[in-house]
Amino acid sequence: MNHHVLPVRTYVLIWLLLLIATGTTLGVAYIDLGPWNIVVALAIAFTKMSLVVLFFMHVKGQSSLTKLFVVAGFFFMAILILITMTDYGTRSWLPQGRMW
Amino acid sequence: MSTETTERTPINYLNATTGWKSWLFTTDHKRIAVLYLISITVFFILGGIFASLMRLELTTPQGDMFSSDTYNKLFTMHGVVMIFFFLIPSIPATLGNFLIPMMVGARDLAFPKINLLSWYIYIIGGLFALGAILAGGVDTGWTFYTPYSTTYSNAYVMPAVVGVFIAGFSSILTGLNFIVTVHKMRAPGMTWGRLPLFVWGMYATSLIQVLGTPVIAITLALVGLERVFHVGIFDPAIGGDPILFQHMFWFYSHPAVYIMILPGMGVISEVVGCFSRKRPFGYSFIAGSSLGIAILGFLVWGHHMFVTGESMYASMVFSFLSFAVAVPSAIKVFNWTATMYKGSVAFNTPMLYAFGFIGLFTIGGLTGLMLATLAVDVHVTRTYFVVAHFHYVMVGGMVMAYLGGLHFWWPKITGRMYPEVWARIAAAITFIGFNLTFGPQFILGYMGMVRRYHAYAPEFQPLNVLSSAGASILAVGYAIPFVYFLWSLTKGEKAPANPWGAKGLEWETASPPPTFNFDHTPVVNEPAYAYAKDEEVEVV
Amino acid sequence: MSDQAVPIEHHSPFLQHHFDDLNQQMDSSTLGMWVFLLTEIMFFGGMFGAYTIYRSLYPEAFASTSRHMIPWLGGINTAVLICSSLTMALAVRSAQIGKRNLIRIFLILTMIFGIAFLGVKFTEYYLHWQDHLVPWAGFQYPEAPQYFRQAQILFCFYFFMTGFHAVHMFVGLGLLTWLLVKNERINFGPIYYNPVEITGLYWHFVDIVWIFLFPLLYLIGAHS
Amino acid sequence: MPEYHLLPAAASVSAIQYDYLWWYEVAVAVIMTALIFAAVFYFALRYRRRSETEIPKQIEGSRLLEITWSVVPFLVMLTFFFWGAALYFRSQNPPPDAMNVYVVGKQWMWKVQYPNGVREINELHVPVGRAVKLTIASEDVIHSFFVPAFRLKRDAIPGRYNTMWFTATKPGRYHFFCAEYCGTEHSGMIGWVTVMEPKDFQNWLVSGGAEGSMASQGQKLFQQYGCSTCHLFDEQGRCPNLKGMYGSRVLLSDGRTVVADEAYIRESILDPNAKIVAGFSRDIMPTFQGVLNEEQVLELTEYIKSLAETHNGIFSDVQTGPTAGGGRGGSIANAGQGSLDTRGTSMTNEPPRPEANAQGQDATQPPAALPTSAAPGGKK
Repeated sequence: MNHHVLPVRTYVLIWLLLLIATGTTLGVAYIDLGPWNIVVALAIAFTKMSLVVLFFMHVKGQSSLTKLFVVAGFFFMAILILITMTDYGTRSWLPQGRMW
Repeated sequence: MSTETTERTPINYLNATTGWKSWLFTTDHKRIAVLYLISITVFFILGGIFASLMRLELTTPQGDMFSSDTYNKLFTMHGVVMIFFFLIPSIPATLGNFLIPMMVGARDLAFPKINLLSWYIYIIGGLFALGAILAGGVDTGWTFYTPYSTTYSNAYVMPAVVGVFIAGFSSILTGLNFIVTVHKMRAPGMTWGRLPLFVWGMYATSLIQVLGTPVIAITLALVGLERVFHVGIFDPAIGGDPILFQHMFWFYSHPAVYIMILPGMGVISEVVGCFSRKRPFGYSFIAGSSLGIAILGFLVWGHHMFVTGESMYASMVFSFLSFAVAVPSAIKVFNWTATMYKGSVAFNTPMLYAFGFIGLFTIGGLTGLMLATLAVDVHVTRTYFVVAHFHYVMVGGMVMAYLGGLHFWWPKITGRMYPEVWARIAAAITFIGFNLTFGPQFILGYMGMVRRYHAYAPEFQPLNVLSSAGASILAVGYAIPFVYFLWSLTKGEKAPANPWGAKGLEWETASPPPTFNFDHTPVVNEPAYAYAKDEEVEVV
Repeated sequence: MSDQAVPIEHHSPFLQHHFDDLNQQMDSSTLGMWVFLLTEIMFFGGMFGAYTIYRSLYPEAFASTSRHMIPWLGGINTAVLICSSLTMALAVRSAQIGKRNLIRIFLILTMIFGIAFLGVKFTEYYLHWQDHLVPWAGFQYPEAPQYFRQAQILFCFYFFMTGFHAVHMFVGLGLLTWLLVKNERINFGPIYYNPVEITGLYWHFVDIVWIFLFPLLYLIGAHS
Repeated sequence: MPEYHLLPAAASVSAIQYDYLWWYEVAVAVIMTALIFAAVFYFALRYRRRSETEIPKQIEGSRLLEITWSVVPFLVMLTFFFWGAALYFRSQNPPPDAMNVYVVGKQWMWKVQYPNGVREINELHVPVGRAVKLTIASEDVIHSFFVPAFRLKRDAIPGRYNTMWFTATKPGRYHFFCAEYCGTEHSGMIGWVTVMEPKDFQNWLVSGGAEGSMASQGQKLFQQYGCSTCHLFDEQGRCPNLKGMYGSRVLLSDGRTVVADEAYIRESILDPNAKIVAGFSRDIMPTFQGVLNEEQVLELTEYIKSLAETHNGIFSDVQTGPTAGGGRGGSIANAGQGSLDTRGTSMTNEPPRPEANAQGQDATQPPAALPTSAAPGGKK
């Protein structure tokens, strides 16, 4: 059980970091980085999410069970997206002769 | 219920309070289980009527009994009702609701009000589905494939989609409740290694419900929005991909097959152990394989799409993974069989259903391997071979287990025994009728008879007649228990707390149990299925 | 976990009958909310997955829609939601230390931020409607006619995803109202604050969804 | 009345190959089922309860056994996998000299068209001993072309092409079905494959009453829609020269290379900006989405293919490149034949051939109403 109360300072610090990250997302979007635009945008989004999950949602300091469920959510979402992508990603591959 | 004997009957969950309000506003998991039992029986009968009408039509090759439109609505509503309103809630919502708190030694589920809410959600979803049926029916097939469902169908697709969408949340909330209960509500000493195998099966089921159902919810929501707005993300007219719908649909609907079968496997593990008077062979492997099925089951959905034009490389991956998911299922079958080895096997009705389950599930599973084989699937998919395959798993497996479990725990639920002789007869009739109904359909499928056909080529008639004849026997097999279960409510012999000599916390409390299950919080200090003392356990 | 027998606490008015103690009750409700959020991840995950696939199929059509988005409005809305997350977190903290007045203030602040977010959101919807960018209401795309069809897919995603997000915001506002009322009747404090805690979890989750929606919908082709 | 066989005829090379695999799997399944049934019966009878109080000796389990009965079945299943995958791979990979036939599904009929322009409805004629490649498309919902005697089926998906190929081995008439539920008359969407001796087939094809080959129909469309003003053949026009393009590798403006197969041609007609050839600019060609129906696109495709040919003749569509389009549908990026827009467009001007009407679906659809507004901007 955690009745651990985080100091207000921590919350405000996280809040500031989140605001800075939002500004960064917006700023970077206007710089042409080619395919890296989306990578950077998502990396920042993941960072922001981690901050919210760990501090605002108190997962830092929670039991490993809670952490397991958080990770499981993203794991199965990744399965949904990535395995579907294997279909779309390989539809245009040409068969090259005989396989066996 | 048995109120006339209140003086002599101790207070239990059935007679503790009376009046319809005490049922409709109850938060007692056992009463909610009974509410579910009644409502899913209604849907089972409804779905059964649709099936009978279809089998009647199929006795002749010409479509002479119903118009093709009516026939299409019949098979759609049979599928929708049976899958979303009978099979998905069947064991979880009735036996699971009733037993899980007792098996883990808790007074109730973690969220009793949410449990009641989930029943109401289920009923609201069911009413939408009934509304769709009464308004004139749906003709999309239970799979709601786009663009037929979004653009072309003139039937009442919206109420059906809304009904399934709503019922999904009932399934989610039930799963959520079970997961939290198993994690947080176990009695002192009830470690994970001591949980009954039914609880393991239900826990794995709940994981699938929680992870998969939201995806079908959003998918059907997108279909509904596309139907309302006439434009949406699956619409080929603007570059949308109907195959993406199938990906998202089967991401839930393949694991949903395991929602249907895993609880059945849990029941069989209990029944086989009890009537062999032995700890199930390879407890940890049966438990682990439930989790294995739950996780691997999420990786194989593409095997429904081998002929759609899915990338052949993706198809190969899905085919391979489908074989992988067969391994944990095979482990279970072997372990149940091995449990009987050197056991003390009694032939009570639940055990007869368990025999039926093992045999029919084996056949259903092995034909599933044929469907997972790429080249063979190309020929037999979308034919009666598939119909036969999943009825062997769903009806031969799941419904057999459901009936077996209902017989097994009927004394606990109602405090009355069912008539053993009639029950054995019914089990035998069900087994024979089932095989006659669906066995011929394997051959029909390989011959090339396509499913969802209202009229068919005349060379398929003899086997169809056989199948319809089997269906009428099967209907008798289902009607007999319905009658004697009702009869037993008042006329059945009073049940003792543990009529089978079974192990498990639910057998240590009275039949029927008191409202809070146990008079004292139980403390567990022996392993699961301790039919003999620890030192007598042989490790091979 | 209940590894040893725990005597039933009859003294706490917050304890529901079927739990052994408040710890178990709190653990259960928190875990329950996390499992619920798991389903929410998969719910939005379905849409994010479909979005990913179409974006990989039609990158240019998707990028061409950027000129119709208003990134600074989206950015402001992101900031508004982050502020609401801060006040929500502080409301939970106030509940942990049992300060009724602070709880009230922070809950009201959270609701104000939430309503502001929805106000901005619906203003944007109105602007898009004026620009004929609603696929089912006379969609027009004269600047890039070659993307007329596929751009509609993006706008479908835009309205469906932000729409479902807005529905979640409304549910969150309802929960906050309920808490506000409860706060007047019940003393939240170190012993019992889980309603505030789990509502907070929900609110933060809705915030996280927006954190992803913002770059994915507003900034696809901003650089070009 | 038909004879009653428990097995469908096997009338193609692949059908025979599939049957071997099928019987292997049936044998394994029967053996496994028999073993389980025997074990259950034997244990149940041998260890039946003899007294109500007996408590058998408890057995915990056996790791060795568990591993054995996990690994051994999995190895058997691997043989299923590899055998099935090898056959499947081959079925996705048509030989380069396969004869092309186009199949379009619509509610509720199958329209078949040969490169020389012969058309039929719910009938398909093919010669014995020659690889035939079907290109399958749909005008409305998802259908599925299923020939039990060939052990093959493939979906017709709106917005893309799928292909399927076979070599028929036995002359005769075999049923084909629609295997994906497609609406009210789904069960009526059936027809016959007639497998003929090559000589008979040639005669049939020539006497087919074609109004000009698909390629010549396509050529007319090419003129009619003004394609020829930009796609010049002898000099460089504003658009790429299409002569010899089919089957070749094309360098795109974004640096990628694609093979110019049917799917690519289709995509370029319906969605011209999707893949721009290097050296050309975008937004010159208008989209023909909603302007051309599925069959007209096929005719144009056939015409463009004919420009790459080295010799003339009915079956001259020899592919010069790698096996183009083999086994995959067009990428979804070319999705787009508007199911909404083209509903009702059909071969209404084509009277069904007498023998083609056997299965009853006559072509009484409303006349084609081609929306022209869906091609905004651009010039032809």
